[in-house]
Amino acid sequence: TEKSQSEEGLTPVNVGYLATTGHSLYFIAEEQGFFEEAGLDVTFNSFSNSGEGITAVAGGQLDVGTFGTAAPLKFESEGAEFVFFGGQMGTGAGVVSKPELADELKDPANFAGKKVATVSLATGDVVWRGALVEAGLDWEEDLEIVEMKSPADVITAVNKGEVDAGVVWVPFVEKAKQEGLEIIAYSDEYLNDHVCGRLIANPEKFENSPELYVSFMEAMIKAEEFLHDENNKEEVIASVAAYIDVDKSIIEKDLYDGYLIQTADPDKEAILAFKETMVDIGYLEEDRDVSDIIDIEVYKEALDNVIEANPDNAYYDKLVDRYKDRNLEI
Amino acid sequence: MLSTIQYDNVGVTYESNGQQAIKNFNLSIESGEIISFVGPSGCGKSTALNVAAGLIQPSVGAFKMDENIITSPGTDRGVVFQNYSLFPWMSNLENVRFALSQKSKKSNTELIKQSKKLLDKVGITGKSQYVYPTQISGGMQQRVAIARMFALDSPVFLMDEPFAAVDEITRKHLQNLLLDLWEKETSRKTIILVTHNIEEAIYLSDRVVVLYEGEIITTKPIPFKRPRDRQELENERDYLTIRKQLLQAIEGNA
Amino acid sequence: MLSTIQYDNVGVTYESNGQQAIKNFNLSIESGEIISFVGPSGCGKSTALNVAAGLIQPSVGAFKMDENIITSPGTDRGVVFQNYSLFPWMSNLENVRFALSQKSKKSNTELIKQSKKLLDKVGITGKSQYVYPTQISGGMQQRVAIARMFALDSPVFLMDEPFAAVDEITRKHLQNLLLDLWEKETSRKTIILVTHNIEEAIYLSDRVVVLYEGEIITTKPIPFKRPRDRQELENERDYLTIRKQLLQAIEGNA
Amino acid sequence: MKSIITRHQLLPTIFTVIGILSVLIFPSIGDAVSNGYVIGLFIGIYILYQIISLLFYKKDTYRQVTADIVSIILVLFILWELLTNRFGILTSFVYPTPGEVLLQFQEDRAELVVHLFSSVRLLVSGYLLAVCLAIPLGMISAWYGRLDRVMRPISSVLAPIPPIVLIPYAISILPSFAASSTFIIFIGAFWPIFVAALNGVAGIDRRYISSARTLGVNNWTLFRKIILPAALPSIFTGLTIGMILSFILLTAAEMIGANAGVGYYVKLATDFGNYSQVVAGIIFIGLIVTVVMTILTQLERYLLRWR
Amino acid sequence: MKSIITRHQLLPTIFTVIGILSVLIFPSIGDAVSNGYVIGLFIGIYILYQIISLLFYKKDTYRQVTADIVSIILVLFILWELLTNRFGILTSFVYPTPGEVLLQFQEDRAELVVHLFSSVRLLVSGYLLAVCLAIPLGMISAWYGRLDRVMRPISSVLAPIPPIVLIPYAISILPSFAASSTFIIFIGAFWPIFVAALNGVAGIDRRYISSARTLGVNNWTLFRKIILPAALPSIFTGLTIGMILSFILLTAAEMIGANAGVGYYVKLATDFGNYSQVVAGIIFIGLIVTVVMTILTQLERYLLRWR
Ligand SMILES: Nc1ncnc2c1ncn2[C@@H]1O[C@H](COP(=O)(O)OP(=O)(O)OP(=O)(O)O)[C@@H](O)[C@H]1O
Ligand SMILES: Nc1ncnc2c1ncn2[C@@H]1O[C@H](COP(=O)(O)OP(=O)(O)OP(=O)(O)O)[C@@H](O)[C@H]1O
Ligand SMILES: [Mg+2]
Ligand SMILES: [Mg+2]
Repeated sequence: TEKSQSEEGLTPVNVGYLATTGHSLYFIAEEQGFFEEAGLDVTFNSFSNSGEGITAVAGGQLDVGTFGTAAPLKFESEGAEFVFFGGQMGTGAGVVSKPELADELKDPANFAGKKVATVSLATGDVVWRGALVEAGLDWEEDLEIVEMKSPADVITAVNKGEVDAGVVWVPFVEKAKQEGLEIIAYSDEYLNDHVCGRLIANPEKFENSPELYVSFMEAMIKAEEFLHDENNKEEVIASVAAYIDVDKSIIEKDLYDGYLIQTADPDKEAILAFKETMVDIGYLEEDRDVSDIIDIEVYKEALDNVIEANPDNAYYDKLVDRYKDRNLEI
Repeated sequence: MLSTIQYDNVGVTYESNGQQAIKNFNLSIESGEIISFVGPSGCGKSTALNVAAGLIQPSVGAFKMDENIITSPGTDRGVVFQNYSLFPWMSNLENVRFALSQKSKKSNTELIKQSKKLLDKVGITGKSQYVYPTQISGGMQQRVAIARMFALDSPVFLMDEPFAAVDEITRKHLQNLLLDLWEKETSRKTIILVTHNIEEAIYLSDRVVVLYEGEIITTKPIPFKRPRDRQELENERDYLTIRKQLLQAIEGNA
Repeated sequence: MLSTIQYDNVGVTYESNGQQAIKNFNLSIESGEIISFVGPSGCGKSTALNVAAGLIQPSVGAFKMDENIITSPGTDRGVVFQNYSLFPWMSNLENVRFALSQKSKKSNTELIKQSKKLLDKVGITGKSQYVYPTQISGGMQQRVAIARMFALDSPVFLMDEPFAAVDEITRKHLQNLLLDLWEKETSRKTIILVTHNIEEAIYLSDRVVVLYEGEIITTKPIPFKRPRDRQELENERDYLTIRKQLLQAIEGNA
Repeated sequence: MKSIITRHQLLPTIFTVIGILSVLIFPSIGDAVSNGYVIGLFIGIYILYQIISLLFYKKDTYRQVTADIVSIILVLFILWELLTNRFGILTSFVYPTPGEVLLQFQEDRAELVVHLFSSVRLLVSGYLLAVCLAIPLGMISAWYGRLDRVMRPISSVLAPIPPIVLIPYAISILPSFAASSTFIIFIGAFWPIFVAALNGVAGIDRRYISSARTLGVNNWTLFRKIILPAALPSIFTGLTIGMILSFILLTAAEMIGANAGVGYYVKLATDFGNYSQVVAGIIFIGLIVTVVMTILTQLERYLLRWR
Repeated sequence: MKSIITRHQLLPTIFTVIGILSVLIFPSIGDAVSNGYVIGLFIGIYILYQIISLLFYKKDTYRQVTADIVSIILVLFILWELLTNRFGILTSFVYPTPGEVLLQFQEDRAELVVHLFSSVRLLVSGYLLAVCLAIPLGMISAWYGRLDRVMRPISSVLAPIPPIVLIPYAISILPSFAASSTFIIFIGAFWPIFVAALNGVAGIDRRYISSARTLGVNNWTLFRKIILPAALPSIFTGLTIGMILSFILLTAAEMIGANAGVGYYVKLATDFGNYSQVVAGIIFIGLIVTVVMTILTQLERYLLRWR
């Protein structure tokens, strides 16, 4: 039924996302008409809990979903079935503390004996724990980690001195600064260019209608190109603001201050690296090979199609390089 | 629709406190008879009546009507409870109309007219018909309950101290109302009446049953012919003897 | 502690249905008097008594004791309500003991002994003392309520049809109990009694007040000397006249 | 229009004046909003109070209640303004100033109306479904002794299970996200209403049923005219609690693939740390609750007028 | 020990046999757990049932209820086993098989005990605090007409505010995470109990108070001996609802800087997609609820024995 054509002859697509500025490619693609150009009629469904979103993807209620990297990998090990086939964002998390502790904690080894608040399974949480393990700490023994429900709770706890530091992500890194906290480290200082939001889909759907996913990625690639053209800044911010109701200045900071990677590239290499980190910190019990659930063909085909239509765009050439570089393509 | 009533060795023990309220209760009542239960407070009158109403199950023995064992309330028995039991969410008029509507297929206006007439008869008139039961006095509630029972017009009437909460004049009026109804019918109603007023028991009944500590200690036939006249009755020779005998029986000397 | 009681042009209109229950109610009661309110069902007896109890506020006029306006219940007035109002969460014994304990500083065993004695007096004996009010018969509950009022031993007794739910013999017994208590005291209690039994009103009262549609239409002094004897009383010449006059008054012909 | 300040009006008037004065006397710390806004707020509340007080109520007690509640609201606003915007005791981003919240309201007003409709649709469908199922099921269970004894322990074990853990199952079984959201509201409201109906029927004075039986009513009439009205006081308690739970679950329910609703608005604002939106959302929910609860109370008062 | 199968025991026995047979007949799809586990489960339930049935209850109705409930539980287990592990109709990762959950229980049993103690401590402190404050406050409010009229609308507006949005405020104001967690449980339980106490006192038959007044009781005795017992039936409804809300909020409360508690266990398992843990956690909460509710019911039955 998902192939049934909607009124305007467009194919309906159900997309699930977490409400964050990091998912701007979706919003740009929709607002700038790239989805429509690709013959898609996209409906956005917002979730606040990765687990619920992944359940919906695995169950086929969603055609496409973006719910971080850590949660999908974890759920995959628990038996949820889906494929990674594209990218959305990377990095963007940070660890914050009161200014007086900031210098000391720049060295991850100094977290020993500290109390840190985090939101479990957030990308930043995984990356930070990875850094701890790398620094030779056992996070179960050497420090106290407490779980919170939201990054706002984390900041409040740090601010009040209840904990020494906390792991948050955009736009709360910025909020923390406003509160007088200091940013100890951005997450990509711990794990270079790590991934966050990945595009996932139900494998059956993915197999049955590859052309839909190719079209979808074409729109995402165009959106990426649009985003990275500084001339479009205003339009980009307006597009995102239509979906994420936050101050435009915050959107601007998040999108253009350079600590958020935004690309539709699936970045297979980074996904595998991320998986390694999760294994290192004990989030994944067994070191299974997940290569076969990462599809890089659809993205490649989409990229080729886009380039064919716009042979002169230099940005797309960069994407090809990047693709080759990041997807272990032989 | 004649109804013979039979208490067949009935005993009731309340579970909550193990109180044996009535025991070895044997009594046959013929169709069309008026029977009164009298006895000291707490002797088991209400319990015996509630068994007849099907409200309380006998712990031993059985209550029968026309040879059928009765274990639940039914339309064949109209009841006036000691505590009235009007529906508090219906106006007084509605309480009566509701009872009427269960039997009759008449139009609503007709039913209301009939209900009003019944209420008028027991002296509940004007605005009091339209208010809720909690908004009228105790005696008035009791009268509404009587009107409701009349509305039901079942072959058996079970009445637990129906005239206890009203003044003497209203009481006499209601007694006559009851007798009128009973006498006019071709197939007369069977009536069981609980009362603590011996004059009332004698005036109304064919037999007076005296209970003492849960047992029937005397059954006294009242030989006076009907229709009875209050004044005449009190001048009858036997009247005082019967009255005295009953009083003695109530004190426990059968 | 003498208590003169005064209804000063009292009127009560129930807000819920606009019913004017009593009006132009003027009555002075001297300390130590026994007064009965009689009248047809719904004439306002309970309402008038509840005003005295401080349960209902007069819409106009004032109720006074010793010149003080009374607007709330108090220990100076013991009440037996028409519907008993025992505390259902206390055993019968506890209901009485609780009342006693409010006045007396005696030890608990002493209080329980006294409570049992009071209950014995009204004929609630044995196991019935230890069960909850819902587990005894209506007449028995009323007797517990009377025992509770006796326990309180206040200078004024307000009793709403206190003997309505009991048989004739118990009734007489309780009447005598009340009179005994009243006569023995050096400073006699003031008693207001609501009843629909005219013999009872005459036997007990110094004055009988007849209400009709919310108004006092007659106040009849009862001239017989005390202590009274039931038998003698009924043979007194005036007895029948007074009785007849009262009956007529109740029917609305003052 | 109004001539003198009556006894009731004293407190609200005093607090309005205090509010305005405190705004004028103490300097503002932030500068997002001018004093005019806050003063306007106080005057607005006061005018609204006068209108309510003058037009709607004739009864003295109502006027008193209105005055008391308005006074409490004013005091809360004054404290809030002083602590955040004047003395700077509460400065964290989780404490927006009243002016900021007011501004937020103004900014988001169109959006809020959309959210309102979405939430009302969700609440109505989920809650009504719960009402329609819980009342008959509860009453039927209570009616059959054996079922009653079984359903009582079962319901008391199932009721406290957080509806939130059921979300994945709802998503995987139900046909749409809207259905899942409705289900969460439904299940939250269902148990309190069910238990209330159960208790309501089980607690009916047996004499009413016996009286009805002697009148020979059929089962349907017995249910409609006797059991339902007798159980209604208890059922209304359940309806109120069910409504409370519906609102509590609104944020969770509206985060299942939805893009609208006041719960979504609040949750999203929380996720982005925009606490002037969070507070505006909470106040907005408070207003909706006030309306809904008023309707429920009036309905109760009407249906239970015999009490 | 037992000689013959009585009438009551028929259904549970049949379902136990069906359960065991269905495990033996239909092949397992997964292979995580051997059939022995599942058969052991059925036999365990049956033995437990026989013990309860034989030892604890003498009353016929109790035996009937036990048999009915055990039958329902057995049927649910059979269906669950068949749908997940035998016929493979529910295969998604959100549907673990009974065997997996059983294994999870066994694996986590030590951990669960720790979580249990943590949750019980939190529940007891938050709930008791609510009880201690809500009952007196509710009763006092009801007693003073003016306060009553003010508190009624206020409580009905505040009660439906999701306690979850209060978390940041709790963290920023209260001295510790533990205090914040306690506060969330507290606030969830507070309103239902408060409203129940309010309604309980407001609904007392005026005649009881009048009777007491004629006995001249002082205020403290009036409160203790008259108002409290008269309001108790209503208060118990509130206590039950408050307990339900406490449990519903447990997951949220235990995500405030905690690292223990059954709510934490379930929430973490949900976040990590470990649904055999989620289901084990829910069943464990169910067991706790059963114990708590039994205590509450027995207390109610004892204190309201006069009804
Ligand atoms: N609900 C009950 N639970 C337990 N015992 C009860 C109950 N009702 C009555 N009893 C006991 O049963 C006995 C008989 O009570 P019953 O109500 O039949 O008396 P009665 O003759 O109607 O008295 P009265 O004239 O006072 O109404 C009494 O001893 C009473 O204590
Ligand atoms: N709670 C109430 N609300 C409204 N009206 C009432 C209420 N109680 C009594 N009335 C009305 O007030 C009038 C007097 O009632 P009251 O109870 O005083 O009568 P009474 O003389 O005690 O009658 P009875 O002998 O039947 O007890 C009646 O017309 C009655 O309808
Ligand atoms: Mg009786
Ligand atoms: Mg009266």
